[in-house]
Amino acid sequence: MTLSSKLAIVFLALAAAFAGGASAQTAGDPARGKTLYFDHGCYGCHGYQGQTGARNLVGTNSPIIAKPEVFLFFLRQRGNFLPMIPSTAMPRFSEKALPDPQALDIYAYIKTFKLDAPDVASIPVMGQIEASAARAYQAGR
Amino acid sequence: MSNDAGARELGRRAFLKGAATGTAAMATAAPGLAEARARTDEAAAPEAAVAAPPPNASQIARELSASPPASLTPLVTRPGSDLMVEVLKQMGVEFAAANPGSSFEALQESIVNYGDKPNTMPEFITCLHEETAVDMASGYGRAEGKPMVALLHGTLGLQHAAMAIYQAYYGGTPMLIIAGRDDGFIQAHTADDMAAMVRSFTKWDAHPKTLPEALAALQEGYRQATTAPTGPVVVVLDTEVQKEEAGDFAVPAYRPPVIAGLDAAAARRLAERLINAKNPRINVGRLRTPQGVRQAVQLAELIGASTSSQATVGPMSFPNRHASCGPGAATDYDFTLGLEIGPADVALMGPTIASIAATRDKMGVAFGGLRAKPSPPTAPLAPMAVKIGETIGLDAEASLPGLIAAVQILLTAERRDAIAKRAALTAAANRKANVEGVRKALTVKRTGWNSSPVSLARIYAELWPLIENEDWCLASPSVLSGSHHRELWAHNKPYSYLGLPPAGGIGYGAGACAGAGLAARERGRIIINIQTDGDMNYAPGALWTEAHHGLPVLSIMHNNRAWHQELMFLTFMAGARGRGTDRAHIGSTLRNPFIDYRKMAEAYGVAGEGPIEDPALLRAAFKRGIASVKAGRPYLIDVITQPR
Amino acid sequence: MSNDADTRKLVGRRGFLKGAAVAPAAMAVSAPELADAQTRVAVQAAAAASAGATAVPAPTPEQVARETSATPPQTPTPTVKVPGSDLMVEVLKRLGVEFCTSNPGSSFEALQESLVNYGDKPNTMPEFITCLHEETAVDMATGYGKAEGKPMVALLHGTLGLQHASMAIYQAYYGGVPMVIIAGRDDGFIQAHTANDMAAMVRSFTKWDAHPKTLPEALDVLQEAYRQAITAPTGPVVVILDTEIQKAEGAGVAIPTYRPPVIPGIDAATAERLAARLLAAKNPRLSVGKLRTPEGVKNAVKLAELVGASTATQSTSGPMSFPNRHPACGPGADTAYDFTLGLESGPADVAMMGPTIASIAALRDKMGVAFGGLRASPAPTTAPGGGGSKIGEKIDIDAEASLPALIAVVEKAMTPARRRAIADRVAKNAAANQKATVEGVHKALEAKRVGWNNSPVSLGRIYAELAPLIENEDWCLASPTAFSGSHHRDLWNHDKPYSYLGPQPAGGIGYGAGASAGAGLAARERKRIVINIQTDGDMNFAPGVLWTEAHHGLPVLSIMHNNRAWHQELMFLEFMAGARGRGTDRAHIGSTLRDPFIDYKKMAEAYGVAGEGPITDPNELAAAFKRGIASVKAGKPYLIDVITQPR
Amino acid sequence: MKIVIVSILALGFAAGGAVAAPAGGDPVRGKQLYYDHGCYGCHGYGGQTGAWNLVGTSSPIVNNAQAFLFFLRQRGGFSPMIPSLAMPRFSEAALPDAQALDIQAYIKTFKLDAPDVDSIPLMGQIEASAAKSYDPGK
Repeated sequence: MTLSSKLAIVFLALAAAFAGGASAQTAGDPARGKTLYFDHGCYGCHGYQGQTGARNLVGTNSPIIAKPEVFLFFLRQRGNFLPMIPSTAMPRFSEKALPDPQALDIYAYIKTFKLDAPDVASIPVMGQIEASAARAYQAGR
Repeated sequence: MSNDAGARELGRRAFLKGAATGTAAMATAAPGLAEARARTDEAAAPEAAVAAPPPNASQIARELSASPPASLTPLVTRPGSDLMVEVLKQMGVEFAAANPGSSFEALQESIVNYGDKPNTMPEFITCLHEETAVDMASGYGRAEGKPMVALLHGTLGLQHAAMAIYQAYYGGTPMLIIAGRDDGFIQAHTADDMAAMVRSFTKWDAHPKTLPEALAALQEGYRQATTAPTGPVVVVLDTEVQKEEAGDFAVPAYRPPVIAGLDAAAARRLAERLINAKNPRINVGRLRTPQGVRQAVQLAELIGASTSSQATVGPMSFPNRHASCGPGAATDYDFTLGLEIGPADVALMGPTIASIAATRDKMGVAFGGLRAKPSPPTAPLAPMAVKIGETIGLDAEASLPGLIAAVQILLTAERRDAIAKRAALTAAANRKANVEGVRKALTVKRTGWNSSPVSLARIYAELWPLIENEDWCLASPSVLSGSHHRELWAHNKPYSYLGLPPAGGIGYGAGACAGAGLAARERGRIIINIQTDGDMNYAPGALWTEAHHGLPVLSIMHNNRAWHQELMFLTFMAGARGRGTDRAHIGSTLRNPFIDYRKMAEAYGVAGEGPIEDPALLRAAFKRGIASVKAGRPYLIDVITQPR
Repeated sequence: MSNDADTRKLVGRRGFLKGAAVAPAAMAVSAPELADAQTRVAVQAAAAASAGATAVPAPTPEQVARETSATPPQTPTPTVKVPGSDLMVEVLKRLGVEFCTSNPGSSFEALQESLVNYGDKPNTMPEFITCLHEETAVDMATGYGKAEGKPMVALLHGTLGLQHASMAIYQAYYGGVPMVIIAGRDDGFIQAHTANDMAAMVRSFTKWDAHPKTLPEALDVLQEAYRQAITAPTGPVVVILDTEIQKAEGAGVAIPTYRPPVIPGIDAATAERLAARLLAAKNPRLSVGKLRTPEGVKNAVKLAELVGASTATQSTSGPMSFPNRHPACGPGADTAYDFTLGLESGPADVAMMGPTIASIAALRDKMGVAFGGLRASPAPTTAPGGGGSKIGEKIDIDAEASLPALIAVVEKAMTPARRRAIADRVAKNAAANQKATVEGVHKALEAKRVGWNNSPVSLGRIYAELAPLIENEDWCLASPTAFSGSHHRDLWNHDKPYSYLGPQPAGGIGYGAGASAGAGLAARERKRIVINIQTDGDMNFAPGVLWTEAHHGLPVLSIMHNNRAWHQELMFLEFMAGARGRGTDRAHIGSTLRDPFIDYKKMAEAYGVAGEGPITDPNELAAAFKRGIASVKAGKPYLIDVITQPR
Repeated sequence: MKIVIVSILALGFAAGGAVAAPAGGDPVRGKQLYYDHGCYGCHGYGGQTGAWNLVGTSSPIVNNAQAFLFFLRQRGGFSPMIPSLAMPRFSEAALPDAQALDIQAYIKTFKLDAPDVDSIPLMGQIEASAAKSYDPGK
């Protein structure tokens, strides 16, 4: 089965999920989700509050975070590749390793994240850094 | 590799995204400088920071489809590393100690997740330094007489553990070292022939190319490690072999090695000389396994011989307070049998590391003690010339069953009661000698009894009544703390005292005690570790491993606040040159500031107390310590001691 | 040597001193009293004195006589007038070796005694630095070598010392860091600590090694070793010094005068050619990589200013490169460069690239280990650090050594017209570069504000909070930063050759703590402070370096990037477990430092280093960093434990 | 040559210490010097442990000032090739007479405080255990 045909199937499944307004899964419990978020190492790459690390989970309207069905679909993905060299890409979370109810608990916990980053202008230390960047270069110092 | 390869530095954001697509698109547009940084690095990727606006539709599609990299490998249902764990399980490997590294990520994942009871037999033991992992395998190997696994990460792992491997080789300690190799990842961590770096101080090594070869190599490695001359072996496992699909390949059955002993005729001749002797004696050196020790005891009891033992200087020797152990009623022995030791009329001496040193040392390092040129007589640790009549170059332990059988055949009724009578006399004489020996030792060891800093003899003496009825193992080298256990304690188990660091290397003690702690945890034993401060300071992370895995190790610091041997040598040197004896402490002492070992232990999560300067406080502290380790919690007591 | 050689040991407690005095005289072993000797140096030669321990009664008259006469051993070696090791220290003093890091061992007791007692100001230049692990001793020499561009000495004890430090030596080799390693050899003492050819164990990852047989030869070898270390390709060298030579009579042995090496630069013709192209170019550019010494960096700046070239630098990813906020540094007004000259770096039309370690690897690797990156078969393209950059004409010559000639030719060819054109271009470039810098910082801050108030603390916040506090200090960021996000690259001004000392040269964890302490040695003498963003995994290999910092008063501020794991492994293992569809919640086994968490403040205090934390609230960072900087400026190392986001 | 020195020394004693006895040292300063010069290293902090007893001995080296000084300055004649733990030489340069006598004064304050074996209950237990017969199980 060639690469492109695989992609086609993926798109079809994705479209169906979006269009069909798949049945709303039962809501997860954020409290349990918090421990699972730690146990399965999600914090490892996404930070404890979903703001640091590789990929933001907060302040984004990506459907993976927007819809639980897409979130579940996304977790079960990537079963079919294992690059020979070590990788820190998004791992696959199989049903066995992370059953749906638990995945939805994690999903509920992720939904509690809020982007609380103040803007640059309101952070004094950032102002100092910018000022120093703007200063003329003195060789000796 | 251009000079600035090391200078590439990867931006934060990009490191994960880059990795996912790294393999597919390696072309770096702008000269993105990736810092080759970690033991397990990332693929280079453009370093532009990603703004935080919401991803558009195409990004989602790309994310979802996550275009797989060019080298697509189908889902592995039965990975090679699972079979490797199965092979280790069948050989009874209890532990795999390691400092984690990406070159054996597949094997680590299998150890942790494979099987109905994952992460048991072998259990993954987390160490903070590879040197500690190999020293733990040494401690375990000397206590149990069989190998466990130490996992090392590529070239760096082998280098980081080099001294510990050298000491396992010099001490002939059975150990299975697995070095992971990932030839496609960080180039500094791989090499064509990694094992070459340690070939001159390991017994055997292999670099299998396929999974079947790898499974066979693990089994052959175990055999080589446990066959005389026992020692550390290295198996290099490529990540491809660990990750490949095993399909329905069956794990081969393990065939244990056959070690040659005396043939029937020789056994009979020897049995006759033993039986006919009026006052036979058996000198017992270091055998290979506890089984060997049991058979040596059986032989001595059968023949009613008096015996000498090495139990007070190392493992796997004759129980030194056994009724037959001691000078015996009369010291004019008419026939002496040596088991791996002289002096003896007939000595069974198996091959030693020295016999294979030349074949292994392709680099021509020619280590002292293993090289052709004999070591000068003045050198400590040099073999002492000892009178041996006839040496039979066969493994003593392997010869014992045959010898025992031959003796039993020759035992007639009247020989049995003559032997019984002799045995009773020997037992009484030995007990008297024991009691006198202890009495004489105590009169000497009482000097400095109440002095502060605490005298070392006081430590060993206070410990004995508290551990006498425990199943204890003194795993720490004791010569720097006066070896007072040798006269005061009864060394009746194969693991009572695990001996000195085999090549005199400081830093071995902490790891060896933790390793003996692994064996102890499974068998309800406790470990006594009289820990010198210099030794502890090389890789103190062993304390965290003890806390993390609940190892029953009681560490009592012999805290003389110096590498004291060096201080004494330097004071002498300065004296010989007539200058600055009051500056000899520079570079040889741990002063200003003094190190607080209780605080260090607590930092690693190990309960501790001290520093204790008043000897009267020792007993209560030792009681608390023993109670703690019996409950599976390691404990450290800092004692400020007399230097020697 | 029989299998139970290790059970033949030294003599019990009482005998060990008394026996030692007469040992060489009487080796006859009466009762084979076997005691276990174990230390690195093991106790004196064994003369099993009388089996029984001596009682405590007062010594008899003849004991006194024997004691006082102390019959000397058969071969009395008369004390030397001038110990050979004194001359060795004098050679090192004249080479300007500032420090000698070591974990003490008996095979160099004579050299250590001379270091400590010889000369009018003993134990200075070089000063003996006490380390708790040989690995730390060599890592410190690496940190110092990277910061100063010149070697110091690491002293190792025989076979054990070389083995204990072999990963650190390998990293110094891979990183091309100049360093002189001295290994003591005592062939008559503990046999396990000596060997015929000790250096063979590390030959495949050192640049040069020698085993002199006489004292005069040893003095020459020490000087040749220094020359080999600082000549391109720079790297670690090993000198084996026998104890007989250290203790030999040195009276009458002259100390050879040191002749520094002549490192060839470009010839006059090439200098003319390159100068012409630089001056002819309308928009010249310099691509500056890692030079050898601060002198080289000064000349690179001089050349850039002379020809009005915009420059690319690597100072944010390693030492000895172009100051990254110098007006010449940046994209420049116009990015269509018509001529790019590379100094030890591409991309460039013409690049002067000195020899690298790879050029001597095959010659040194007699064992055939063939390390990746240094072997014939090229690194696979997927391998990190594998990609090289585009170079037109490569001139195999040391760039730093070529700069003086090039500058001279350019200055000679300068005309008033050219000067004016260049001045105009310099002004435009300066403005453009300044704008680019300011924009770059703003964009970076925009990204790094995400997670600003997070607890555990975001790494961007740590680097940002440090920026204004160290801006007016003479700082050196000595620790590798890839694991903590390398936020200094966008936010900090790397204007010194030692601003950032770069990654672990061979990606070996455990290097960071030692390298920072080594940079602390250089800093202590030059009123500098060292910033060490210390990852927890790296610290846990040889944490004894904290004691060395306290003992020698090194100005190192260690800020723990405490994500409580070897985090790279945790991520890799999670992916592996995910790929195999099982136990992603067990990937933490063996890859994290949990249960129990390690308390780094308490660990620091155990070694005598003041510390605070663990800090989980980012708003406490600034005050803590101020306390830390004040402490290190007063010569007292300081550690702040911060619980951080993992990446 | 060695024998001659010994005899002179013996005469010195026999002649009833005619040689002027240098002034007594100060034990307080002596304690610090005992630590700085590493004497504790081999003789223990109280002179009771380690290699050679300094307490409860009538040896003139410990008790007689000239013998002590003479003994310290001894052994200039040899430095064996392999590391040695024998008594180091303390030259005048390294340890002037006054300081040496301070050390001697401090050594004289040492007392043999070791209780005898029978008065230490613990030692009784150890002896009892040694007398116990061998029990393979334990």
